[in-house]
Amino acid sequence: MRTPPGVTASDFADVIKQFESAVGPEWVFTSDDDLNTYRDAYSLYLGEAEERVASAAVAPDNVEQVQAIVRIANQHRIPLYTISTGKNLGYGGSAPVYSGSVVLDLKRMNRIIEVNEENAYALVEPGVSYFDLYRYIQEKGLKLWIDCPDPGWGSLMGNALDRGTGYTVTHLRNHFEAHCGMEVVLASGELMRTGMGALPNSETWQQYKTGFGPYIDGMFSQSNFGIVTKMGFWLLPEPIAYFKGQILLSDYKDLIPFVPILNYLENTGIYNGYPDIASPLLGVPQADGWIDMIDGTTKPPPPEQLELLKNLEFGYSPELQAYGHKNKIPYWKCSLTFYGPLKVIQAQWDFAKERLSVIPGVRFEDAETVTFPLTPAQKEGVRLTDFGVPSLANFVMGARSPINPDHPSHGHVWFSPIIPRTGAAVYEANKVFQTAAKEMGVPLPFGFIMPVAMTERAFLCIFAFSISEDPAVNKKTREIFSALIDRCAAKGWGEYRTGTIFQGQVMRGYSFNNNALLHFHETVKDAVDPNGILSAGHYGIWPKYLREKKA
Amino acid sequence: MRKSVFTVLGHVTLGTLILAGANSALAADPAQVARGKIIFKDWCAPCHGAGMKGHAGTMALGVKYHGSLPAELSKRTDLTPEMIDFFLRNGVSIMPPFRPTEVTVSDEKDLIAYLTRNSK
Amino acid sequence: MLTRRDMVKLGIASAAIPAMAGKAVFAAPSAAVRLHKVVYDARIPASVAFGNRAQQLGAPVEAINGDVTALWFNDLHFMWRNSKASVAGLTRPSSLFALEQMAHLAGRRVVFRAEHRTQAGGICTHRVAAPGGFVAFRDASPYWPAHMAQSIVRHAAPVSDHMRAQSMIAAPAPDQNVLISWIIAAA
Amino acid sequence: MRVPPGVTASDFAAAIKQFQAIVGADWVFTSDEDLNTYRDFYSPLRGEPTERVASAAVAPTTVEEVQAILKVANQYSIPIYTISTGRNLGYGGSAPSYSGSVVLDLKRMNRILEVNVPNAYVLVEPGVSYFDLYRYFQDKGIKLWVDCPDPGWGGLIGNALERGSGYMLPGIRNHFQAHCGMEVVLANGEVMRTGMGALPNAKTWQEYKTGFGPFIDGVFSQSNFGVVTKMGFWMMPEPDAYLKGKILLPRYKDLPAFVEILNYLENTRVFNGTPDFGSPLLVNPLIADWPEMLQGDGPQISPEHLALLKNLKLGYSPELEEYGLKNKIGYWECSLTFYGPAKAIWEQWEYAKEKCRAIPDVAFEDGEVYKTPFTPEQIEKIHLPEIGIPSLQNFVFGARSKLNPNPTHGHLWFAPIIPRNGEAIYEINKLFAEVAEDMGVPIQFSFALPACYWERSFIVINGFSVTEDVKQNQKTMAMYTELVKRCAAKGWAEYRSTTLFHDEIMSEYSFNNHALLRFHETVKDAVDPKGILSAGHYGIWPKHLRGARK
Repeated sequence: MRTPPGVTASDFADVIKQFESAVGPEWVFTSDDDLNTYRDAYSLYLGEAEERVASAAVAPDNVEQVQAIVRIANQHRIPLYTISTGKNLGYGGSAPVYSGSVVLDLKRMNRIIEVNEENAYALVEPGVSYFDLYRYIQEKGLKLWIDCPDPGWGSLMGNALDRGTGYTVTHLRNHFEAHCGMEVVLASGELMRTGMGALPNSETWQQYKTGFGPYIDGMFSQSNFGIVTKMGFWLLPEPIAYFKGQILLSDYKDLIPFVPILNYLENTGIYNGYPDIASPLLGVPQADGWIDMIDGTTKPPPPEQLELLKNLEFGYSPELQAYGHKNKIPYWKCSLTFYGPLKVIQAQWDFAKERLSVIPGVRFEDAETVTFPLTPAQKEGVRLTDFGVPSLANFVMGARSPINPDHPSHGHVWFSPIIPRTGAAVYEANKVFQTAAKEMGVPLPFGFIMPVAMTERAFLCIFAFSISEDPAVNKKTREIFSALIDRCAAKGWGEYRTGTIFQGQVMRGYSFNNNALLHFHETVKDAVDPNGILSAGHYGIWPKYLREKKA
Repeated sequence: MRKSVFTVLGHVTLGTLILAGANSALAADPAQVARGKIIFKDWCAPCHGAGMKGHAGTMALGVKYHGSLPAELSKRTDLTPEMIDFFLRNGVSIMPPFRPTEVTVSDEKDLIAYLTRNSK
Repeated sequence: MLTRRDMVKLGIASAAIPAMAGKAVFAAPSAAVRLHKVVYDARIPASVAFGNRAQQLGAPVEAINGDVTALWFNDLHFMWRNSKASVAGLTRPSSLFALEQMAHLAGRRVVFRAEHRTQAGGICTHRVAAPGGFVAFRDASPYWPAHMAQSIVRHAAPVSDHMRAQSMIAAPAPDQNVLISWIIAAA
Repeated sequence: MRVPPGVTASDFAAAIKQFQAIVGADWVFTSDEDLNTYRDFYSPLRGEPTERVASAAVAPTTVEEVQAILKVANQYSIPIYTISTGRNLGYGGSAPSYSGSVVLDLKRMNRILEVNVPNAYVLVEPGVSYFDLYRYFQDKGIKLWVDCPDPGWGGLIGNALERGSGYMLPGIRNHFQAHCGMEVVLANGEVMRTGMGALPNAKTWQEYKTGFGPFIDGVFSQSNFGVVTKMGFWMMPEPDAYLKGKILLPRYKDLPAFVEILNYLENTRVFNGTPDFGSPLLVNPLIADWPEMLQGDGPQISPEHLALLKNLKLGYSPELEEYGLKNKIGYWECSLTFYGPAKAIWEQWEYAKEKCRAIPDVAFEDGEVYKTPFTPEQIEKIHLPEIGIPSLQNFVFGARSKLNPNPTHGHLWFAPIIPRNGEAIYEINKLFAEVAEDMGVPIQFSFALPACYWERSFIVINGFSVTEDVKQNQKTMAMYTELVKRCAAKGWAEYRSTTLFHDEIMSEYSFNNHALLRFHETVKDAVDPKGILSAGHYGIWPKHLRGARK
């Protein structure tokens, strides 16, 4: 029987019995087969000794059971690691940061507690996935949309707490910022509610975010200060219509004049959807172009273009640009999405085009107009995240496919730094990534990494390294990943989120005034979780007793 | 160490040959099959649904078997409980394992009933 | 009009405008302290009269309509940074209250404050802020605003510590039937 | 010489000397005259022994000086109370929560550290006021708008930390939400930066809010866990055009149906300014019309109309409604403001009207689309904070006029959050009427209408007048306390309050035996063990003073 580090077998056996009496024996997992399902399916330590594994898993069905489990763990100093649906793939999945922890699996707590159509919000438990809430809304015929990331099986709460984002309107696709109100079980086992929820029988818990006094919700995001058991989310009332316009930029340097105009259009709310920047000339598809590319629907670029793509300097060569001009293939292509009445959208799109036409050679396309509700046939479409319809379509990435028939990957890990929201920074970032890739001999998925405008006012670069069956390849990937973290930090760029095995390194990089921020987190951690039982090591925050050991 | 898919497959396939003839007699209970169908729709169809487009599982199996076997799991007639349990609880390639809190032990039985309803 | 006898009663040695008993009094106008500007509220006849008289006496004037934003934003903000000059006015209490807040941020104080309350029937009573409270003074003439302007423009000067101490005692008094004549000077 | 409670005169004298050494003698205030300026001008306890006053004040100009001051305060356990510009009038002003504290006045730290026009953000120090920033933009011809409250003399940081609001776009007018990145001096004197700022020579400190790991900025808002010395703010670029349209609802019972439409329009961003409620029939002006209403003599009301205003029940009588229908005077009005391309915002207003036509006999007042830059005549017609212009024009609020019968020495704001639906508006007025009747204290308006500073929720803001009469003030405070209780009983509570009522209101947020407050106290004891920072602010007391709570 596996045992957490620092816990005696007999003590742990007793703890397991107490867990079983708290949740029922069938919801405490200790067998290798069961615990095998708690591994990080996309681990860069796949099959190696250092792979993080769970010593047991416990699955409570309600808040009282969570409190009971936490009190038992506190009494016996058992390290817990909390997951909601455990689908945080690419960022650590369901495996603990501190190997040997007991995984607290909240998947069974999947009640949709309230959905309010008039005020457009929902209150859910951790185990509720985007699929669950979407299905509930369809069954009840409510005129509400959810905002979901690419995989729809993740937890609304888990994704928000790890600060994930989606694809619909600007003011709701930052999932943490779209939450309103939390309930948290503290390490002492005590139950607390934040915001207006701290008021007994509050009527505005999902209507006003910050409550009275310190606004502490952020402390429970990307952290290990408590176990969040309920969260409210603001949803989007079904809009009237949707329009997607494309902006085609002909020259490599065009991102420089383009980004300030894009900022103006976004910051004054002229478009309220998602800007998706890609490069037809470099063969980098927009978000909804992946699937057709991977299943071979879109034909690969012609040989002449492929040849030109071979020797580029950070995605550029005069010959390639000339080829693009000749064949009317844009260097960059940015789609803007609009939600609202069509007459309004038309006037907004006209204004946007007017502002953008200062860029020489710019062209525009009216790509798509959709009115709502969607017809059943439209609902069968492939990738509908623009309309809040969850799917797993993007999982074609890395799978065995017509263009990759023989080497399906074992999943991927995301490298995701925030870079400055300027055109120049995009070129500079690619210089850093490509130089590192060349020096360390690990290929990048694409010849050019596009900026992703995931949240307002920021640019994210995000690309995946595949997991291999061969530990030697995974080792090399870990090295380049770690090198990229340091090289970006040297440029003043930091990751917004990262896989569990890199969280320590990244947090140590946020080191202003010799790690003042981390020391603050550790001070709070020791106060709110003195026995250090919650998600040890998550986001680089270790409990006192393990800090001394690791130092 | 995760069991490599290949060793298991070899072992499983051999096993099923022996059993194959035997279990066709156990006609699956229709209620259980109906439940299994819903579980398949909720948990598996997003990747193993009909058509290659946007279905990673159907696409991968379509490329793998080139028509020698149906790309859609729900159309397969060679699936065995052991194979289903193996892939459900171990995953393969980009498919992660499913925990007993996601597809419970009883759900798995229903799913197997559905996916082996036409097994020869 | 504040008569000499009133001043003596108030313990004011010189013929300066109403000042306070106690240590020091308004000194005669000294060159150092220039009166930068006299402010009046164009919507209120008494205040307009006050402004006109001040202008006649050669003081620069500016009209407001109750809102002191423009006066402060375009003028006093800079004056208070570059000179020690004082500024005076006859306005509603709320206008002075807003200006007083901005004055504090620039290290200036209301060094003189007199309340003129129009009772029912048009009679106007006057009192001036003194240590520990207000001291009434009589001016039954309808031309009291001109008298106030005269006193202020002629005798504006720095004033004792006493005056500064209680400049903040009087919070904003009710507005509608009260006017306040005031001087804001360097602390 | 005044001495803080629990500090010996000799220790305090030593501390004062060290403060003087740090910031220079003329920036340490101990004289009565100087400390006078650190009083709360709106305090209902003005001049009474219970009025909260400062024992001294210290005004640093740099972060290093703040660090040094806190180290001294830690050494001698001197209670410190931090203010930025100190203009938090109606919410406690510059007077400390814990009487006798030394006020840490950050007004002199007024540098505008960075302005980035294409990315529309600024980085400022606590002493920077909305006027300062507005002047900076005007002088440099920068086409960014400053979202400011009314009046505009407060500081960006102070207002944001108090979770104040302005009038423009939702994500910008919520000043705390509009911030991006913080620098904080902790009680032990250490400097920390949050968000991307924790990365040495960070390039995206004002571009991505939440950084990496726990997002702790909220911990330093409405709290006493640290001294914020820098904050970044997202600004709104000058839009192409501005439009305001008014919707006039004929009947008393029209609010519920209207609010449902309003929610849809706001949540889908058909309009992007602040909705503003008023009642032409009850002569209850829009917030935007206050300055003009108070400075002028207000709208001309016929004697018949005036008479009908006498005996109303919760702002209603069938006769009044009949009079309004006959004379086409709206029972309620709601203005919507639009910012964006001229053609687009007109279409947005058209669509909003179309949705509102579901309400029988609804009427509209089309505003004019004003393209930027505005002419002086156009600016004259707009409520200045709606177009990023700070002003003091609202300062005649509280003057005696038809709208505000009782003279005041300023006011205390009672500001509960109520549910975002029409029924709650009638309910809160019923509650106000009951409490006023039980306690014999008049309510300022015949009918209180909600403000829409925050998307998705209503807030009702009532000013209770502070007068010269001590007895009257006691009654007002008793009424305030009663209102807090009765609102809590209905599941409603305040978003902010004057320091006097912090303890009381925080104690209403009592779910699970005050679990939230006990969590705050756990964090307080860890990050400020000596309890030197703003003791009692928002009901959070250091360990050694926890008994001091009323």
